[in-house]
Amino acid sequence: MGVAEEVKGELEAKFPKELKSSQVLRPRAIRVRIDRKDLLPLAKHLKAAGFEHCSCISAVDWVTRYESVYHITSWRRNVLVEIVAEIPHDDPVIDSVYAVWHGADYHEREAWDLMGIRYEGHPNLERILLPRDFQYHPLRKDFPQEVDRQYISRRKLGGG
Amino acid sequence: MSDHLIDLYPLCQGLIAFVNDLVGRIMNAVAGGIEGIGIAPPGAGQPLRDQAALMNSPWVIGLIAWLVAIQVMILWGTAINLLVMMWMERKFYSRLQDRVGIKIGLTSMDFLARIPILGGLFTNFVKRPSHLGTGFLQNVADGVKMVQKENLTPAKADAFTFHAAPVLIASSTLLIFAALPFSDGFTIMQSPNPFGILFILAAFSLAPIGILIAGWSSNNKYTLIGGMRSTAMLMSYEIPMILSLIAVVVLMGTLDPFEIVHRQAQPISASISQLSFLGSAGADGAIYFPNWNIFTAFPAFLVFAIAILAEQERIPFDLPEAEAELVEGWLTEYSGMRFGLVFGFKWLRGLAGSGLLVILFLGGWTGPHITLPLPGLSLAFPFQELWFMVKVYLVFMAYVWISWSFPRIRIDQILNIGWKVLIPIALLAIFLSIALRAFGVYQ
Amino acid sequence: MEWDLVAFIAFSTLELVAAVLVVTSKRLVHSVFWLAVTLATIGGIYVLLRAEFIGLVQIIVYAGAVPILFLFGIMLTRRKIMEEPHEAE
Amino acid sequence: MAEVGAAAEHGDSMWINMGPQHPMTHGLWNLKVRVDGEIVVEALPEIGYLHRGVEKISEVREFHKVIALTDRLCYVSSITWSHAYCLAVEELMGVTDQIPPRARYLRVISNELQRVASHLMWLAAYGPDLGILTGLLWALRDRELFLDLIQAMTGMRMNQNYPRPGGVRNDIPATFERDCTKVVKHFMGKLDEYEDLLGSNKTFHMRTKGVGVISPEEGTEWGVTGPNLRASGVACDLRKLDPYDAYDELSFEQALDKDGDSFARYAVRMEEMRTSCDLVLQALKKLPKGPYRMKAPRRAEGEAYRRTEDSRGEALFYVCGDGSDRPYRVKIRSPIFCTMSAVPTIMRGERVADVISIMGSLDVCVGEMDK
Repeated sequence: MGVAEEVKGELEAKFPKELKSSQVLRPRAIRVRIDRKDLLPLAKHLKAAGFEHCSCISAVDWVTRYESVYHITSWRRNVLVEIVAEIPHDDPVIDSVYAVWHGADYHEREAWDLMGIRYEGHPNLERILLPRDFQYHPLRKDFPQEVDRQYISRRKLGGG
Repeated sequence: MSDHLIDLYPLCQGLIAFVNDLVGRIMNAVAGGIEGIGIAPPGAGQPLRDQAALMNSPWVIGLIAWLVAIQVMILWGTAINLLVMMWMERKFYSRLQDRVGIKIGLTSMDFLARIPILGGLFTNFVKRPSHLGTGFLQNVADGVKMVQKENLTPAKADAFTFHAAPVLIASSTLLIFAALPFSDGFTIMQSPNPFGILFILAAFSLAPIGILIAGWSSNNKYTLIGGMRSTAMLMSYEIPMILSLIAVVVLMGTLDPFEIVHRQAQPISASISQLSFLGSAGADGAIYFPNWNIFTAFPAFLVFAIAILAEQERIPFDLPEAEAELVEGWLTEYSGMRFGLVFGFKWLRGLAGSGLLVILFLGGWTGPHITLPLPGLSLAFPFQELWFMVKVYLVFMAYVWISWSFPRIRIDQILNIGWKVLIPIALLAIFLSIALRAFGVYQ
Repeated sequence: MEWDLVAFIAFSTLELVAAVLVVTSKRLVHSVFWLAVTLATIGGIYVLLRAEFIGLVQIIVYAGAVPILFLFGIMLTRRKIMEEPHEAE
Repeated sequence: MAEVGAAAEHGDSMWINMGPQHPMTHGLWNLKVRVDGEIVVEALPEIGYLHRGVEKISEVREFHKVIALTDRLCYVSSITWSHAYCLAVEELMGVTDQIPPRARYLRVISNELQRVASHLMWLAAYGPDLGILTGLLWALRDRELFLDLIQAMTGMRMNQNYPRPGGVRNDIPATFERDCTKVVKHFMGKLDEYEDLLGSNKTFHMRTKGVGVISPEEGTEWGVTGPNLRASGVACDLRKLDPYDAYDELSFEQALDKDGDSFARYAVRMEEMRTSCDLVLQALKKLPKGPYRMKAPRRAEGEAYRRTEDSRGEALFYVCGDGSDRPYRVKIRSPIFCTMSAVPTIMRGERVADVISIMGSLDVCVGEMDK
């Protein structure tokens, strides 16, 4: 049994109801799927279990729902846990894991900036990549991709 | 000692006589053609007689001769040397960095080949004009570019002090060259000059005020911090510089640069009799070990060399204008030729510092030479100015070498080195000199 | 004409004017500048009085001392030393 | 801005903008530092000046066309970024196991050459930061050799477009092995010269030792990765921990240091250049014959991630597909983006002059940071 199965077994034993699904992706990576309300307990448990590095937080807009995907690594055990937290589309709010991993700081700000998911409990949830007065969250699927290009071409047609 | 090559006084006399004559002829030609005016009747010869007499008085001729001499000295001492040193530095560090460096020279001007008469001489220049030169004219081109640029004054700057500071810095630096001798005859303050070294130090110490004022008046945070740092650094390195100078003065017993150089020209056995095996001044042309202060006061030399390096704000000590953090330090807001002035004067301070180092420690303009057998003249070769410039350029090259192979150090480290390392060594050097004199080892 | 006298008058006039300006200047740096001019002209007067050594030492010491005075002036007075654009609002 | 104004009123400290146009920032970003005299009280990075919306643009391009965008994430390290993206896409398409062995070795070679070129660019930028312009010229001189090699390999000098889902774009030219061996051996000799110029230079030690110390705990907490974390003693080289391509068939040691200061970061990067040279030589020796690319499917569905050891740290691509020929979502994890979040912590209590020493040693690349 590899280390991934070990971690998977631990998580399943600790959170039997909360895990919607869990699978081993590669010998050193597992994926678990949870609801947004179970994120903080899981995060705290992982942190206590030696997962000290928050690699990445990705926000995905699946039109019917949002997902906040956490890649959490343990350097010592050399295993990665991918947590997929599901968020309803009409209420894009999830707990912040800033208190658990400070490295989540900029990732959560970026996800708020580009995807519009609000991370409750983040100390400084401001736009980071886009200007402060920008009004949209451009990575959402309802943000049209071609707007700017049309705008530019119209401006060019107009002679300016 | 060598004779004068040109006597300026008769030269100026002849020049003035020529101008007077020319003016008289023109006046005669113009006024003589108009009848009835009568200011210059034909044949009177000298229409402006009284004026010509004034111009011919020895007083005026002497003044003009002096002005010409001073101009030549200042021009050669500063402007030409400035260009040469900049060129040397740029070429030298380019070689350190494994590249060729600047190449704009006379050969880069391909229009020379198009001049009909001279065309044949310069045909080769056309092919790759910018890749053939020596690079000497690059600095001239940079200077011309600087002159063409606009002189901006920042909106909230304190205009009076902002404009006064470069003048203060430039004039105080030029003052150094009034007392810095290049040879026995080459100086504005003539030999003997009992306080020459003191005068140079006084002129050296004027610049920090200008730098501080420049940094403050630009109303910019970078310049303010740069000015503060610069002043703190220059002040704290002036103290070891003067202390190490005292060690030399104790040995030499004088503040006169001419006297200091003459004493260093003697063999070392004349001062320390125990070292007579190193040779003594015997027959003319004999090679002997000179009495340079670098041998007898080495700690002082070390301290002085490092202090001069800091006075030039060269790279290990270039925190005042550390470009990575403070953009360009205290001269950030200057533009155009005003920038060129304060920037270029760093090299002049380098020249003055290296010159001072050579005079104090490396025997000044003395060195082995032969007397050229010219009719009516006794010219020494290599003449004194050549010896001096060779030494100064070598010292300057050493500084360039150091500054392009070290990173800059932090301001607190700089001040620590100044106060905790250099000042104790300088005090030790003074103590050593006094001991050498007190026990009669050094006469 | 006595050139010494002319130089003395020039130096002392400059010194007096600069000394007055030290006191009347509103801005710190202007006072410091005029103070430096005052002290340097005093050095010049020493030179005129055939006390070259004292004159040059005067310039070395005071040219060194004035920036330190200025630094203390900046450090110890709690006045704003820069024109902050946003403070005008 | 309110807090900035308040601090200025306070009078003891002042804010200095180091950027967006400042010699310290290698690129377009702004580090606001509040200084009390020479001591940094507070530092606030402001980024986003170079945001190009790579993630959004990727969503309307076919999988293989996105590579042209990932090339431009970081102009000094194009191949490693495209490579990370290709790995993620292969994982998404489920063809990871079918990559031809030759392609896997070619990827190692191109990656390591690119890593050396990138580290040399870092060295070139770090020299003038500390005042050694000579370091800049020397590093750029040697980087040119590696750019030539990469050009022979990919056909491009900058923004090399080399990795593909399923392999690499083209095979190496016939003389490549000879040239590469020659250059790499020559460069390993040059590395000793750098040691003379920088590593054994007392003044360099004065500027870098004990400056900007990142403790292992702090670094892991804030998500610092790559050479910056390995300088603190955390073994986090993904080439070892999560091997991809042919790295598990090659022998190498990850460069580690324990001090966590600027000098340790310098030493780790220099050591890494040696390791990379060694890896290139090994891979060239072991380079198998065969095809250099397999035909990857055009469509993909699901989610997949892959992480690689980029020149600056952990690069992670999270790619989603919805069954069409375009990625549904591409998420890029930039190592420098995360390192930047640790900068306020690192900077507190340092001197203004050391801000440059620290930021230079972190190796900032704005292109990948702002995406």
